[in-house]
Amino acid sequence: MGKVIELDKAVSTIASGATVMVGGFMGCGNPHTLVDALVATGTTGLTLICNDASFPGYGVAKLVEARRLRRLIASHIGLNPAVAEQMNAGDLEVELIPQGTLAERIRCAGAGLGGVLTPAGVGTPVAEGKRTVEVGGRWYLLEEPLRADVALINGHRIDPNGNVWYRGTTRNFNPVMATAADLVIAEADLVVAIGDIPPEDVVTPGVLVDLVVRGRAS
Amino acid sequence: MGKVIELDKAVSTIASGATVMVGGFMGCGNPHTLVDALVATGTTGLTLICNDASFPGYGVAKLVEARRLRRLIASHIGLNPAVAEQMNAGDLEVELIPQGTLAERIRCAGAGLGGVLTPAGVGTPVAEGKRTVEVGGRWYLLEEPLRADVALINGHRIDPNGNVWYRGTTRNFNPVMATAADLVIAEADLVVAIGDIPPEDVVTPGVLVDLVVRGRAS
Amino acid sequence: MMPVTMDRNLVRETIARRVAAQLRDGDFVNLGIGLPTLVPGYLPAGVDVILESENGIVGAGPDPGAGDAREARAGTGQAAGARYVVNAGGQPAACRAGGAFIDSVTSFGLIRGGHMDATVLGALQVDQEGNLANWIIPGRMVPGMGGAMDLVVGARKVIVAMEHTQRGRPKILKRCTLPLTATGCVDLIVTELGVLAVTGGTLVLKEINPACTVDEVLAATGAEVVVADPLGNMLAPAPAPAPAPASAPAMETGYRSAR
Amino acid sequence: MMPVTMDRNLVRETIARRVAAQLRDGDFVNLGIGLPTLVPGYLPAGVDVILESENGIVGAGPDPGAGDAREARAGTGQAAGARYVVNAGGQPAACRAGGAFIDSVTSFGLIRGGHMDATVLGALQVDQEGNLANWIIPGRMVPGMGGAMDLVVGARKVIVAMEHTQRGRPKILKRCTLPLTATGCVDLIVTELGVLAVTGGTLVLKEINPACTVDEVLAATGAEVVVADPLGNMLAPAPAPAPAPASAPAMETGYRSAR
Repeated sequence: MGKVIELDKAVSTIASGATVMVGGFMGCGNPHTLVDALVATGTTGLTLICNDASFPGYGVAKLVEARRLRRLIASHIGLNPAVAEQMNAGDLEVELIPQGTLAERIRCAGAGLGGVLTPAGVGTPVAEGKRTVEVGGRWYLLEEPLRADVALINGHRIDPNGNVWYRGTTRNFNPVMATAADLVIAEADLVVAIGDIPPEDVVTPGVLVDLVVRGRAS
Repeated sequence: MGKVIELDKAVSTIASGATVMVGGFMGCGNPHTLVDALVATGTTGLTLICNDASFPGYGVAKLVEARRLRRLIASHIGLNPAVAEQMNAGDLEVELIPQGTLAERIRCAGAGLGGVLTPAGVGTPVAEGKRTVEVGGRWYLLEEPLRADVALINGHRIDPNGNVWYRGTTRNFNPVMATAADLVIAEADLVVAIGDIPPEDVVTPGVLVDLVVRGRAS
Repeated sequence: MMPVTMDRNLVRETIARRVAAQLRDGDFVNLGIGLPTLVPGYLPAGVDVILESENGIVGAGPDPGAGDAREARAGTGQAAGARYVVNAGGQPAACRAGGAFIDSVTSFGLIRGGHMDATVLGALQVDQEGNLANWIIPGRMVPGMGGAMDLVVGARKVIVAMEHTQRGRPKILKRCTLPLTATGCVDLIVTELGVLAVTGGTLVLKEINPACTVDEVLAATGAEVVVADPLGNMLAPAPAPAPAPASAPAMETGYRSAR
Repeated sequence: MMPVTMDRNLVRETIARRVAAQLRDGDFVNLGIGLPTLVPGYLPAGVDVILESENGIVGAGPDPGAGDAREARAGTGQAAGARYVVNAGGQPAACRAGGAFIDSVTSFGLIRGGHMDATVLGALQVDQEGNLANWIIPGRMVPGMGGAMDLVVGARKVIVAMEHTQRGRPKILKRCTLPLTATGCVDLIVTELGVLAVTGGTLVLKEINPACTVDEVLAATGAEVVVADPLGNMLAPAPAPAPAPASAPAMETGYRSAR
C-alpha cells in the first residue's frame, strides 16, 4: 500500500529531543491517533510547534499534560491552563509567535525562502531582537524560516502516494507543515485508492508526504 | 447573478496606461475571452505582468501583436518573436524575472508582505540593484511586492460569489494574481450555481474576485 | 466612576448593535472572540456580511447543531464538539453556502493583504495614538496574540468593541501601559458610552449614548478627547456609508482599491 | 575539435540514457525542455520517476493524444493543442493517476524548498566552479530564464545534460563568460563524451564514452579536469545508488533529510 505503514512504526521514528510540528487549530485537525501514539511511546524533551495547545485533554494538549515537552512554539496558549502552570514552574519554555507569522515562517522553510518581511509585530515585544527592513516607506520585521525534524499532519482522504484532501477546518496548518520537516507523517481519516482524489483537488501533493498511517476513522 | 457582468462592461474598466496582470502559462489558463475583448477596446500603453508572452496569435500574444503594451514583465519571452522585435526596435520595455520570484513577488503584494528573501538570482544579473540579506550563513535577494491595477484571470468553474475552481494546468499564476490587484476580473469557462463547488475545493475564495464574465465555453 | 448603571447584557447589546450599524452589506469581516461575536445578531435588515474565521473559513456561519457532521470529542470530558468545522474559538461552526475552507497561510494572506473590510476586536487598552494592547498582562495573563497582530495591521478598518472602563478604571488612555498588539492601528472605538474615532493622533468623540453626559464620558476616559460638533447619538447613528455591492460594475461606482 | 563523429540522434540518446541511469526509483524530478525530455524513455526497467512540470503538474505524463480533453487553439494557425493540460514547454501533456495539479506558487515552493531530487537541464556554458549559464546570449538571444534560476538553486541535485561542444568550441570552461543562471549550482555534467562531477571547485571526469580517448575529452574541454582512477564507462555505468522507497519506514533505512 505505497507509503502506508503501521502506527507504531511511524511514531518510533520520533526521537526524544526532536522538534515536531503538529497541524491543527484548537484540536481540530490535530492528528489525534498519532498524538496518542506519541504520548504512549514515552518520547520526551520534545519541542512542539503547533498553532496552540488545544483544550485540556484534547489533541496536542495531551503532550503538555504528559509533560513530554521541553519547549512550545505557538500563537495561543490561553485555553490550556497546563501550559501556564508548567511555564510558571520553569518546566516548559514557551515562544509566542503571531499566527500569520507562524504560518509564513513555516512556509519559508518549506519553500526555500530565507525569510519574509511582515508588518505584524512591528513596535511590539515580538520585534525584539529582530531585524527591521524598510520597503516603500513602511517598516517590516524580517522573520526567518522555522523548520522541524518531523511533521505530523491530519488529512481526511489520503491515497497511498500520500496525496491529501482536507475536510472542513481541519486544514489550517496541516498543508504548510507538510512542506517544512525532514520527515512528514500523515494520519488519514480514510485511506483511499490512487485516483480517488481528482488531481485538481489534491491539496498536499504526495511528494511531500513520507509516511501514511490510518487514523481512528479508517 | 451576483458578480457576473457583461464582457464589454468588464473590460471597459481597464484604462490606457494601466498595469494589468494576466494569468496563464504559454496561453494555457489565459482568460482568452477577456484578452480578445481588451484587444478590441483599443486600450493602449499597458504594462502587462504575465509569466510569458505565449505563442504567436494565442492569448496574451495578441496584446503584443496589436502593440498595446508599453512594458512587459515576464519570466520567459522566447516563443513569441514579436516581443524581441518590438524590444529591439525600442517600442517595448521588457523586464525578466525568475518564474518563482515572479510568483513570490505577486504573492507578497497579495498577502501584505513587504518582501521575501529568495536564493534565486544571487550572483546573476537579476541581483543588480537589489538588497542582499544573509540568513543562517546563506545569501538571499530581497524581492519586493509586485501589484497591478487589474488582474484578469481564468477559472473553469466559477460561482456568482466569485469562488473559483481551476481545471488542469490552467491554474498556474491565476490564483496568486487574484490576490494582488485593485480590481480582479475572472473569466469563467462555466458559471455554476452557489454551492456547486464544495467549500473544500474552492481554490480562489470569492472575496478576492470583483467581477465575473462568461468565457467562450459558457 | 462608571457614569451610568447599565445591565451587563444591555452594555454588550449596545456595543454590538452600534458596531453592526458600521458594517456595509457584503463586507468581509473578522470578529474576535467574546463580545464581537454578538455583532451579526444586530445587523440591520438587508445587511449581510461575509465572516472570516481565521482558522480557515470564508463565510462562517453559526454552529449547525447536533447532527451527522458532529462527533464527540473522543477522550475528553467536554461536550461534543464539531469534529470537522470549528471557528477561531475552537467552537463548532459552519461554512455557509458559497463560502470556502482555506488553510492558515491563505487565511493570513487575506488578513494581512488588505482584503478584509474590517476587523472587530476587544481590547485591554487603547490610546489616543490608535495604539492597541489586547494580548498580554505580564505576569498575570499570557494567552498569546493568536491572530490579533496580523488582523489589526491588515484589515482596512480596525474597530475596537469594548466596555468603556475596567472595574471603573479607564481603558482609553493617553498612552497604553501594557505591551502593544500594534501601533497606530485603531480606527474606531465603540463602547457602551460612545463612539470615538482616531484621527491623526487625536481621539474624537463622534457619538454619545444619550443615557450619559459628555462630562461623564470624558471622566471615564484617560485620554485627550475632542468632542465632535454636532455630536451624534450612538443609539440612532447616521446610516453607514453606502455599500459597494459586489455586483456593481467598477466603472459605475468606482471600485474600491485595496489599501 | 569534435573528437568522435557521432550521429546527432546517437549523441542525444547517449546523453539521455546516461542521465536516466542516474535517477532512482521514486525520484521527484524536473526536466528542462529539449534534450532532458528524452530521459524518461531510457529509464532502466523497474525505475519510475515522478516528473514535475513547473507550470503545475506533479506526476506529469506524455500527451494523451487527441480526445475529449483536447480542443483546438481557437483563432490560431497552430495545430490543435491541449486546452487544459500542457507541460512547461506549452505542449499537450497529462497528469498521471496519483498526481496533482498545483499553482505556480506551490510549484516553485516545491522547487526552491529542496523537495525535488534532481533537475536535468541544458546549458550554454558550465564552468569548473559549478557555475551555470543557460538563459541569455546578450544581444543575440534573450528568451528569459523561466524557472531555471529557481530550479538550479532548489533541486537537491543539478544535472547538466548537453552536447560537449558547440560548433567544435568547448562549453565546459574555467569560467563562464555568459551571464550566469546561478553560481556553484551544478553537481554533474553528462555529455556524449563523458560524465564530469563538480567537487569542491574541481571537475572530475568520472566516466568516459569508450568511443573516445581521455585526451580527446580533455581537448574538447576548456577547464581543468582531474581524471578519476579508475575511470568508468559511461555506456555501462555503475548502478545508481539504492533507492529510498517511499514506503520504507524511516527507522529502517534512515530517512532522507531535505537539504
